[in-house]
Amino acid sequence: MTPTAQELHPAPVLEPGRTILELRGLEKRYPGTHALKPVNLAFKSGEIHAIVGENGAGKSTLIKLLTGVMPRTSGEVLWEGQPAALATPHEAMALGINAVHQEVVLCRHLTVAANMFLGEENSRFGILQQRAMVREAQTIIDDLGFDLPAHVMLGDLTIGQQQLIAAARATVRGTKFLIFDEPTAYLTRKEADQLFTLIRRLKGEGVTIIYISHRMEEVFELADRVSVLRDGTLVGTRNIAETNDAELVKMMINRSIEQVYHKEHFTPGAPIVETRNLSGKGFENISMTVRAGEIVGLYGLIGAGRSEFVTSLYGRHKKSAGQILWEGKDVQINSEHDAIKLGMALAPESRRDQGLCLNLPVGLNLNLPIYKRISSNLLISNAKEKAEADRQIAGLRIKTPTRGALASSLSGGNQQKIVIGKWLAHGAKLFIFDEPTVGVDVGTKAEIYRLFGELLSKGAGIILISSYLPEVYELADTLHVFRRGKLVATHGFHTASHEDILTQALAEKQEKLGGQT
Amino acid sequence: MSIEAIPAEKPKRNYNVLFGLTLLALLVLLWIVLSLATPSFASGNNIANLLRQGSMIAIMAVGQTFVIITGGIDLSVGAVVGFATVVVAMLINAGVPIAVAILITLLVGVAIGLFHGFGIVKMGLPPFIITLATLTSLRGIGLLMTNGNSININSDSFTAFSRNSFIGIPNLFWMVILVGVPAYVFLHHSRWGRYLFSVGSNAEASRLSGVNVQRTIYMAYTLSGLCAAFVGVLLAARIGIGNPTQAEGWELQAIASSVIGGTSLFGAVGSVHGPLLGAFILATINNGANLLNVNSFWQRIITGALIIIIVYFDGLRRRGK
Amino acid sequence: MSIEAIPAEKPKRNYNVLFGLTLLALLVLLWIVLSLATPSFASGNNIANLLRQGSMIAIMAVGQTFVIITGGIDLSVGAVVGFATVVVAMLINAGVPIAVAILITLLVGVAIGLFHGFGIVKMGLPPFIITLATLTSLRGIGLLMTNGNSININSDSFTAFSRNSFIGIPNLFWMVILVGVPAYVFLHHSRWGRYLFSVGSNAEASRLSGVNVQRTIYMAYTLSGLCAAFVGVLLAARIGIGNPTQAEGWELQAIASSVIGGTSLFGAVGSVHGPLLGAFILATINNGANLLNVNSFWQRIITGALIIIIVYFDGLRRRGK
Amino acid sequence: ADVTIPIIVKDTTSFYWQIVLAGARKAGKDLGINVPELGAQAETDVNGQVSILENAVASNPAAIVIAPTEFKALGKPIDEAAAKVKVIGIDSGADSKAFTSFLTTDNVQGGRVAADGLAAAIGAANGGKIEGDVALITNAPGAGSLEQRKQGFTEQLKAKYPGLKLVADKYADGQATTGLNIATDLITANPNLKGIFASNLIMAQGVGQAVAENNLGGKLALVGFDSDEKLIKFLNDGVISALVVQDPYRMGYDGIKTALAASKGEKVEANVDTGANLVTKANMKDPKIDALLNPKL
Ligand SMILES: Nc1ncnc2c1ncn2[C@@H]1O[C@H](COP(=O)(O)OP(=O)(O)OP(=O)(O)O)[C@@H](O)[C@H]1O
Ligand SMILES: Nc1ncnc2c1ncn2[C@@H]1O[C@H](COP(=O)(O)OP(=O)(O)OP(=O)(O)O)[C@@H](O)[C@H]1O
Ligand SMILES: [Mg+2]
Ligand SMILES: [Mg+2]
Repeated sequence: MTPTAQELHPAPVLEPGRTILELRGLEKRYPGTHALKPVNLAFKSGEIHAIVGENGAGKSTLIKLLTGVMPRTSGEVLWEGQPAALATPHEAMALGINAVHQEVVLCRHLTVAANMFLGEENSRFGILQQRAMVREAQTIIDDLGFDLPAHVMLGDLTIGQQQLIAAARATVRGTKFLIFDEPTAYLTRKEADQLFTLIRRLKGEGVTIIYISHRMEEVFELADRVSVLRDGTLVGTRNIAETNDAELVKMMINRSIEQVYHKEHFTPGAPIVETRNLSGKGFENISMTVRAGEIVGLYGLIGAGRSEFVTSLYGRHKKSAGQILWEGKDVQINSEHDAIKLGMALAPESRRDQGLCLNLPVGLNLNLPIYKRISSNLLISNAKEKAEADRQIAGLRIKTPTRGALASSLSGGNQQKIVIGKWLAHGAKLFIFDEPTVGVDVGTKAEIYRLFGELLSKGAGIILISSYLPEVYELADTLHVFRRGKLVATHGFHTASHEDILTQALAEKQEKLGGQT
Repeated sequence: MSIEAIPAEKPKRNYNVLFGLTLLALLVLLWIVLSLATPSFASGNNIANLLRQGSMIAIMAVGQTFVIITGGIDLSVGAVVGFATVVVAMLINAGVPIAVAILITLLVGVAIGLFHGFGIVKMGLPPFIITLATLTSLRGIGLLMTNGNSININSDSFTAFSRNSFIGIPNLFWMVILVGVPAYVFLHHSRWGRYLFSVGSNAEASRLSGVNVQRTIYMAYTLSGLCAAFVGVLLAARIGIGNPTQAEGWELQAIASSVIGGTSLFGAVGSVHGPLLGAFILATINNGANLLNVNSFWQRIITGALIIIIVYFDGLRRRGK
Repeated sequence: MSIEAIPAEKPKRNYNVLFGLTLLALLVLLWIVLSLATPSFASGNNIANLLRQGSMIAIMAVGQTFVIITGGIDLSVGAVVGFATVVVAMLINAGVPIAVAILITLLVGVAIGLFHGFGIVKMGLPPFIITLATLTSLRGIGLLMTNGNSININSDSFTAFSRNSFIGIPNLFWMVILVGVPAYVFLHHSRWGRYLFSVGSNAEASRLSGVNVQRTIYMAYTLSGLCAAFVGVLLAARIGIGNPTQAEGWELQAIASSVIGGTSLFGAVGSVHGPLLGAFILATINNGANLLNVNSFWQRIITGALIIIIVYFDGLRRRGK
Repeated sequence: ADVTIPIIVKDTTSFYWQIVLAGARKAGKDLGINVPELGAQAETDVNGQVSILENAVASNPAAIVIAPTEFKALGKPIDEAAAKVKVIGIDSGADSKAFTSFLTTDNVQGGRVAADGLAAAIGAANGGKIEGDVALITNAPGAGSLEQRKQGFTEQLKAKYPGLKLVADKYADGQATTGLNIATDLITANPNLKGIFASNLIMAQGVGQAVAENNLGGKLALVGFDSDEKLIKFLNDGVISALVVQDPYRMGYDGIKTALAASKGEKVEANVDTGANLVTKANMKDPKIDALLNPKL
């Protein structure tokens, strides 16, 4: 890895703050899963306490118990020394415990302001003070340096922007204890920095913070202490100054990973796809080439137009101008069906909305693109259906009890593997991965990256979109930087520094969203 | 995914008004066309009839809208109306003072709504099923109570109410205002209205924000039951009988009015004025067809076709906003 | 959120069978109780009646289930049945050979289904609305065609079909098998069946995975229209008349059967055998109530209550799996 | 009661059929037999009645009394039933020769009587002139007996009252409120409207209300079919000019009585017309009419 984070950011000296919240033998069982085995842990007033662990280790479960979202199976929680029942979200909030939950959970049909005040509306004589709330919300947002309007529908914002609103929301509520469950999963560096500023400010105001993340450098940048969960058990707690990356990873997955970014370089073959001055809603004049055996990375801020570009390439949205060459030949791609026939595969950015049929079995999800192939005449071949699903499950090491388990019962990382896995059997030539490692733990990330290598070695080409710079930086043979719908810079492998790329992506201040629609 | 739902915010409100206007424009257009087509349409007498005819569905549609905004549906409302006519008729004939009889009937509606809330929240039943079951059972109970007869209400002061007018406007239409204004304030300007939208949009998020989702659902169905029972009282007054088989199919008319008025069956989108306009558009179609002496069979065909056309263009306009 | 839907997977299949069994167990239990309670229930004659009585709703429920699995709803099926009786009656009376008349009627059902698909896919209308509009219009068209009268079908060979039996089993029940077996294979063992589930679960994900979502939706409504038209033919044969007002409210019975049979109104969960069992459970309740001479008002109350109880316990069992 | 004779009516939810059932119930009590009361949930539910008939046959009764909802549709099922038990028809006919006995109101004749009643009322209100527009409102399309009343009514108008013009022939949806709305609109649209025939109980309730709301009692002639407390009150108040009243109680009572006799192999009358009577304010106090209006339930 690059210089360890604690060398760049010396951890603050830990004050011996008093204990604000203490867990004693906290335990949670779901039917069939022992998600949290008795955990003892004390949080100190005013600290930033990171919690790390593999997908499915029980991090979110712990948070759900602390915020009254779910009842605990056994154990005790002491808030400022007093036992707290924490039976409802309301009770937790009354104590001053708030959370920004893992998946963005706000109301798309309400305005930003309405979401920020949801459950705590200002009203006078029973009449909502709507204007006042919008004004107040806007003040808070501006104050935090987020460049977002308070009066628009939440659903009109990108996922990342929604995530920022979720964070801003917590500050409205007289918070003493604030939990962030993977808040940066959908954020780019710029938004992440805004968020970190907010978190540090809250800490300065004496708020205790739990911070959950799969990104180690964020943990080292922010946290005072870090606790590691593995299989529902607390493996240990460390002062940030007294630990390092390798130790934490070892604690998390009980083995060491020499190399997360497994990058093999192949000699690029013939071009698979070439776009010439492609334009559409959200992007303009994009020309690029993807060759067999190479990863083309697309980096940019949220809303830079990368997703729009690839979904248009994939035929999901209309293109307004430009040309696409597939293996040198001019092609018209008017629907996703055309794209798939040519040999494209898209693992979309939102697995919940676009990637998975959550209430259907893993096997069906994996086989969805290839049912035509595994049907003989009219009927599906049961044997082939099973064999194909099992092959992907084994090959990708998807952690599922059976191929018949519902996709929704898998942890986030394993769901992501399905989104990717369903295209492997299909045998595509061009794979488009849009944010493929969102919410995925280190071990699984390494596996996914290894898989990229395998695809390349078989002569496929990959377009990799990531808002996480280290990922594209370490994996892409060619790195294109997007800014506001335009391709502004192109680099080879490691031919530019992080700082240069960031500067190119940022360059000018993004326009305010308000006028976009 | 539309935004008309929340009128509170500036840019939305403009749009909301526009949307309301467009349905209103349609209604006005219908009225103008009918006034030209038939001399009797624009007569004061007919306008009064029209207002009376649309009133009951309009009130039901408002209650229904609350439920639909939460993402649910209430199929029982027609049966509740029929049942309420029986209850109020029996009470009045038994000598209970009219005000008390009405109050008890409204409470019956509330109780039915609470039962729906219970089935959905506590028993985990789909709204479609629990309200369908109530629809079936309630007609049975009403028939059992009346033994299949109509109950003739023997209080003239009760039945006179629905025929009379106040400053030239039929009492029944006053009742729409009586329900509509508080409903508007409730839905668009109170926190409970806000919670109806938030529950319909994302129940889990609402719960995590401390919104009492269960209570919100109870509230929606209770209001729908209450509106239906109120309509039952009005209906009993209007035709002077209690009969449990009345108002058959009105639930579908109420739902159609609500959807024509811009409510989304996926929840989280709706208003109070939309369903009112929707109900009066449907009433106008029927009234106009009667005045023009359109064959009853053609009336059905036209109604179906108009529903498609109105909802289609409404959808178009919204998407193309 | 249940998994019984897809029988392909092992642990599911066990569960699936178990679930099927449990409803079957309920049905058998009902039969045993009724056999003990009334001597006539277990008579061959009565069993034949029961099979006949449940058949039509069963077939409609299967078609409806396809639609519900995609997350939609088809309110038009009752009207399609009534309309189909008119079409087939007119054709037969016009001297069209029976087989051709039936074929044309089925094509009419297909056309109605395609129209629904068009409305949903191309015009962006909610399924509830477009099928509600068809329901209204179709009855009007049928009434216009018949001028409100019944059409006597003057072919005895056509009408004889529905009362005859083959190896002791009523022809109508054979029709259930004729529809049910291919429907089972289609839904559970063909890729189109898988697509119905995937579209119901997440249309966008299906689309991005190369599933033709529009075609899948067209298919679901077409099959529902086809099943309904087929039931119309059977009904015409059974009652010997064509009459557009027949089968009123059958759409709700079909939906109820489907839901009792474990179909989720949120889509992506359902089977073929479930709705069949659901339909015969409802038919048994009615048949038993008649034999036991239960007052017809009580029958309604009991039906409503049983729907709640069955769906509640079914839900419980599934959640507690 | 070992002997069972079920009675199957068209629609258990209407008052008219409840009177039929009351008559049957009384007969059952008087004769000491068991009388299950069966029927569909709507007059138009033909299939439902076929199923009920099948079920009734399956329970091995001594005989069956049925009011067929549909002439043709019930023909075959009745033939089949008659192969096992004696079948007595009441109220309406069916396409079957298998009835042992038949007690009916002739609905076509009922329609004619209504036309006569309407003409008389119009004459009375307009100084003897039987002229002007009239309207017909039918409860719902597709019900056989209502179509027969319509047939008789229109035939009679054409044949005997050339001055009366049928300007509107409307179908409602089975709801009194719809009848009320249609009638209100017809009154608005046709200033020359002199009379309305509401061809069943529910429509008469709704249309009567429209006449009352518009204070047209005595000016606009209204004839209804069948009776209940509400309609009798309307008749008394002059809102309704006349009612065509059948004898449902007798149909039920005599139906069961005849069925029992037939089941014992006694000879019974093949056809009995129970009659349709025109009731006006003038004759409503007649003991015979009064018995029809106030059946002993
Ligand atoms: N509602 C639930 N019902 C049953 N099992 C559950 C439920 N929620 C979580 N689990 C299981 O509990 C375990 C812990 O899940 P949790 O969501 O706490 O993991 P996590 O550490 O947050 O993982 P990730 O990093 O993927 O978010 C997992 O095995 C998961 O499958
Ligand atoms: N839900 C939305 N409603 C309206 N505009 C949107 C929405 N999502 C994205 N946009 C706009 O579309 C354009 C391109 O967004 P796109 O999602 O393609 O960007 P991206 O580079 O993939 O960023 P992200 O990291 O958020 O996926 C931007 O102008 C953005 O503001
Ligand atoms: Mg988690
Ligand atoms: Mg994107």
